[in-house]
Amino acid sequence: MEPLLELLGLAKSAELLSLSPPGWGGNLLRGLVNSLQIAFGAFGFGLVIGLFGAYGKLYGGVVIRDLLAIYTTVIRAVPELVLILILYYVGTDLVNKIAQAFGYGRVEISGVFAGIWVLGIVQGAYSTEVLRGAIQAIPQGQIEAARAFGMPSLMLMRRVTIPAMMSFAVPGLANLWLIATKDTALLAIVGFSELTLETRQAAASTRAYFTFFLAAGALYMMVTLFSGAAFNRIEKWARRGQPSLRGKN
Amino acid sequence: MAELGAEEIDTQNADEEAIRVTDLRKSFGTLEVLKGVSLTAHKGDVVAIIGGSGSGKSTFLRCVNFLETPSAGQIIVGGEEIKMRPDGSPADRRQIERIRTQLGMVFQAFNLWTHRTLLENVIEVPVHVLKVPRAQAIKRAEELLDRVGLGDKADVFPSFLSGGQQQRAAIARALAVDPRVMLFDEPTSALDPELVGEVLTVIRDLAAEGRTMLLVTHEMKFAREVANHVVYLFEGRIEEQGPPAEVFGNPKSARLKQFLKTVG
Amino acid sequence: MAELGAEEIDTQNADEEAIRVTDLRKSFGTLEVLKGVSLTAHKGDVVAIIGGSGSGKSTFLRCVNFLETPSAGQIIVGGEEIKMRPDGSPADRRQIERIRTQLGMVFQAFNLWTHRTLLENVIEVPVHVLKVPRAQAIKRAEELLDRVGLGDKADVFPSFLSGGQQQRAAIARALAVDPRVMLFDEPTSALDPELVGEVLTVIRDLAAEGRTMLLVTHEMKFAREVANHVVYLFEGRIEEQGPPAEVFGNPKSARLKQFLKTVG
Amino acid sequence: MFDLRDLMKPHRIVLMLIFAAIVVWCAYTLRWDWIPTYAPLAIEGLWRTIWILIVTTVLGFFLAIPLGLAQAIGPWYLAAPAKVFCTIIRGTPLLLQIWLLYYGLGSLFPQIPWIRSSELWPYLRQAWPYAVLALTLSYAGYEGEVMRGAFSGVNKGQLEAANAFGMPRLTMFRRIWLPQAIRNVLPTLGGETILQLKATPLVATITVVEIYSVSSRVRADTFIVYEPLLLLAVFYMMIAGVITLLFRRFEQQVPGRATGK
Amino acid sequence: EEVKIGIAAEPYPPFASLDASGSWVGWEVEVIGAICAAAKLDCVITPVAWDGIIPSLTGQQIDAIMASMSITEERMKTIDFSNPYYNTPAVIVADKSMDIEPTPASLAGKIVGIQASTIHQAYAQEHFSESEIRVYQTQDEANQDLFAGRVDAIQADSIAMADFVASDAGACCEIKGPVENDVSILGRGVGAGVRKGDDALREALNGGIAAILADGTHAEITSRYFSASIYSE
Ligand SMILES: Nc1ncnc2c1ncn2[C@@H]1O[C@H](COP(=O)(O)OP(=O)(O)OP(=O)(O)O)[C@@H](O)[C@H]1O
Ligand SMILES: Nc1ncnc2c1ncn2[C@@H]1O[C@H](COP(=O)(O)OP(=O)(O)OP(=O)(O)O)[C@@H](O)[C@H]1O
Ligand SMILES: [Mg+2]
Ligand SMILES: [Mg+2]
Repeated sequence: MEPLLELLGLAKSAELLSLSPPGWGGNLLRGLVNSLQIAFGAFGFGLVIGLFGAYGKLYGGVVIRDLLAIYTTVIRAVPELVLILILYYVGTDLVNKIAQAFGYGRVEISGVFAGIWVLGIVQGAYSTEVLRGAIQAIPQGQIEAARAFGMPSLMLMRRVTIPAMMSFAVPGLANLWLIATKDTALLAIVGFSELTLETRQAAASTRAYFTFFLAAGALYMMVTLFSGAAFNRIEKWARRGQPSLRGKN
Repeated sequence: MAELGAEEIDTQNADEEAIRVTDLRKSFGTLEVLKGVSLTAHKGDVVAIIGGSGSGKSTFLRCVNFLETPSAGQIIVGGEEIKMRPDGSPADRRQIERIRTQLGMVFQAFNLWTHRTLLENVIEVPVHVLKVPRAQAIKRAEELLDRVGLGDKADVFPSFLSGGQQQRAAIARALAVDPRVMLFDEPTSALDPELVGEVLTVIRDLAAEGRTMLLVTHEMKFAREVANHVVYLFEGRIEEQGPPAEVFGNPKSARLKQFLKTVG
Repeated sequence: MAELGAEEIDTQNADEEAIRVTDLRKSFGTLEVLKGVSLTAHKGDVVAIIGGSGSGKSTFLRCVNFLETPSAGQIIVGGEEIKMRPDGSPADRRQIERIRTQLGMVFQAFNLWTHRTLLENVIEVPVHVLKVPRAQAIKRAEELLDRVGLGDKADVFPSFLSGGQQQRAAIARALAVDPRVMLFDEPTSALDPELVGEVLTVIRDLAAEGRTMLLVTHEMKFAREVANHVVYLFEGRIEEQGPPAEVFGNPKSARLKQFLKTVG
Repeated sequence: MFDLRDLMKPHRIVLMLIFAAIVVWCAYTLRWDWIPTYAPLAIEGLWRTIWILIVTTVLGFFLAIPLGLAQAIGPWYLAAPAKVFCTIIRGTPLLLQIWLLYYGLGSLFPQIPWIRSSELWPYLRQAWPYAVLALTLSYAGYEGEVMRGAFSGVNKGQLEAANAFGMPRLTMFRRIWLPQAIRNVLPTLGGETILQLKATPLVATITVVEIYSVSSRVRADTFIVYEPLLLLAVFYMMIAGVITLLFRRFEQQVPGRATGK
Repeated sequence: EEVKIGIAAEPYPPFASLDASGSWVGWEVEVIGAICAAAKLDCVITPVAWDGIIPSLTGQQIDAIMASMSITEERMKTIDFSNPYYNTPAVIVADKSMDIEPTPASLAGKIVGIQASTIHQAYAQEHFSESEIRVYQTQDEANQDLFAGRVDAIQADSIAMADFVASDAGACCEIKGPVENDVSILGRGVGAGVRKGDDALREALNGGIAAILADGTHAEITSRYFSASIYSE
């Protein structure tokens, strides 16, 4: 009954969640902003990698295809936590050693930068696969028509391939975006204070576990709902021109 | 009369070669679809390619603009040879892109871009590849759509159109790029006789402007009326060719005779 | 001779109604495509539907088997009325499924299933809907594919086929279900004259077996040879109908005259 | 599964040499003396990881199909709950879901006396049922969304052809719609399955012993940091490699357009 | 020069926890301040996830760890430690109604919960080989499962447990007594971890610890948090 009572102890919860100290609401919001910042950067960076990766996998030479296969397999296979530990610690260790060898002092690598970099590389591997699948789902004729009219490949990508694949790619990309917002939690390990870490700290310091975890859940839900609405619009736009399947027998 | 008109054009431009294909071969895996096809079209020529289903007509057209990589052969467009790697793929992407803008294509399956309206389909290449000012491209596109009878469908997406409407839109899209050579893959298959007549007029006009056309068709009557040169493909080889009067009036090959018999 | 054969069949089965459509209407949004079309076909009838592009021919065929929900009207197949809700959608799914197995359809865009080989496309419905034993279905499918000249392509996926090959495969798929009524949407659009002749033979054979056919076509010659009844659609209405000799030989409506002029 | 000649291309040989060099370097410069002690535990953990993965993806996928379908074409009273479910699952961190199930729901059970004395209690007392439940729901939520896109992405003409032949809805679904939908999203599904693999370590937080928690244990016991992580990465890579190969096989069963065309 | 003192980002009251304005408070935090002041070090508290705290040290993100980390032989293979600045015994807690002794024999066949990556985990795995060991990420989770009846007993730090049994959530249970000491695992108390070879910092910290023990600062801070001393030689 304890957690339930705690859940119902709304007055106490409101006090704990108020925006200025001693309430922890401000901390949670700050964490959320940090999370979104990194998620946004990483998602965008990942999309760029993914686009080139998908193209490389579909149209690249053998060497490029093999290298991309290794990239997507390794990055997608290794848990992000391990990647972050390795890329961040070993990476900064190396940078520092090099800097010291040249007579410079310790280099600080900012959490935001490292986070975007590391998560972006991870996201890129997934985007590659999502976009590759979407490109393959485009009816061949659509691309051929563009080729036949002499569209340069970059323009073909921009004007035909990307809009035509959108309807196939959007659900997968929406998943990736949500994963990005939540993967930022892993950056807690490098001391980056995003939403999950702020939540855990608030919860452990006040022992009000239910209050804070539900509050964090609600914040995540809000992000999801907002981005869901955005992705819905994108998908609807991407599907324009395709007859709806709904209501067909 | 049709033939007369066609021949007139022929003699006029006989000197200027628009397209020359030499010994073109193409295999899909073990299936050899084109077994050495050579063909020359001069400026203003209308070449009709006829032949049975699966004889390689579409494949030939698709090789001409490198949508399929030929297994062997040589393709010269407007005097410029397309550079090929030993495996048949184009060696110079820029070149192939430039040349393709001179080759308008109407596909057998139309291949309109489903994510764009008809008008957008038609202005896409002029605006983004040829850098025509948008307003001008729209004006021209509206004219073309009117010409093929789709003026009122400009803002409709292709999936909501009838087969014939899609085919006409595809023709308008190809015309919009002002190509020197038009590649038509069965441009009238989904059209009723009335519209076939109109397409015929369009093609004649284009020829009179000095444009060259390669035209795959199953309608012998159409071929006879519009072309000044007819090529009969059989299992990947040119079995017979010549002016329409001869090919249709006095076929030599037994296979062509058989092929034409049903047309009466 | 063709007409003679057709009429013979006609009189034979004149009593038995295969399909009756009464005052069929269909709108897409504000666009009224069918404005009240009525049509009756008896067993063994071959009804050719002709008309300009966008006149509603495909829409009519698609309404007959409820791929589009009609806005109003009544459809009776083999004496059984298809139950409709007020909004035009079928009221009894079982019924519509049962009736559809009696209506073989060849689409204008073929719509072969891209994830299955030709043979699999052809046996799909017999094996999984009609519960024909697999071995038997395969035997029949091979016969049918042979008949349309695709015996050697049985294991190929549709995207690797030429347009005409796809169309023939679609015909084989429709034949495989042994339908009482066949709905053909331009079944010869991608075929060369030789194959058109063969499809003609197939349709004649089917009619002789007592099957009914509704057939949209742009080839007047074909319509004249194969049909015993011709319907001319204009902007969603039947402008004129009758036996081919009359419709083609002695058209009454000015529009039909204009339409047929180009055919000569 | 591989053609040996495929591996003998020059650039592949170079890649393999680089790889071999890295392996040798790791073997000689890093500490591996702890392996014999922890091998039995690691194998047990690996096995636990694999079966949790298989059970939850299979169950989750079967849940995902109706979820996707309901959203793509279902009536509103099916579409709406499916949408809500997927949104909640995708919208909240998995860790939170696991935690709510185990510490929230799970800690309510012991306070109900009849549950505590029932046959179920020994299972409810365990952590793995909660882990399996949470991971299954999570996979279903994500894949439900992917399948929704896949179902609505199938070309309409393909379904019309099936309708026109009077295919019953279920047959059409099973024979035409589902295979085409799955084909369109196979690459995505492969990725999502690997994501699921990497979600399994989270169950360590509710005391389920799987391969990740074994590596944490090695680290906690011996304070060797990178070596267990590297080995762990290799394990995950091997499992992911198997998943990738499996999905590539599925993909090859239906020739889409040839790649590299 | 600035010295970065790493503490666990996960709060561990009453030793180190966060208040809503973002500053760290608690016994250990005050002691860190006192030691640094005595050793004349310019210390900055840097929170790092417990999981990544040793890599942070070796990767030079921080210079010392002062996060209630016990000095054990295993850890000393990787890092160096200063002298201890506190030590507490490990105890077993179980339901009041259960007849449990803090011995391997009494716990055989029972489920014992412990926190991951702690000396208690190492101890339980070594000595309670007959029991089922459940590993939790945080002590609170272990406590909660003891309350829920999903584990029979937990082993943890005596101070944390004294807090727990005094709270509502711990009312079910009582401390059954300390486990038998095993210095090689339970260690010689809690010290500050430094990089191997960083003797200058280690000596400076040792000096600071000795100074606050000698001048009574240590005892004064302790008295504000605990009823009894948590330091013994
Ligand atoms: N799904 C749809 N939504 C909106 N309009 C449609 C739709 N399908 C068809 N139409 C319109 O209905 C009209 C009739 O189309 P239909 O396909 O029946 O023509 P058709 O007679 O078969 O022509 P064609 O000979 O060119 O195939 C056309 O103007 C077309 O644009
Ligand atoms: N991508 C491909 N892979 C394998 N075989 C192919 C491919 N494309 C075409 N073919 C085969 O090549 C042959 C010629 O095809 P093509 O499309 O050129 O025929 P066509 O003359 O245009 O016929 P139609 O009049 O039916 O359109 C056919 O047998 C076809 O099956
Ligand atoms: Mg063709
Ligand atoms: Mg039509």
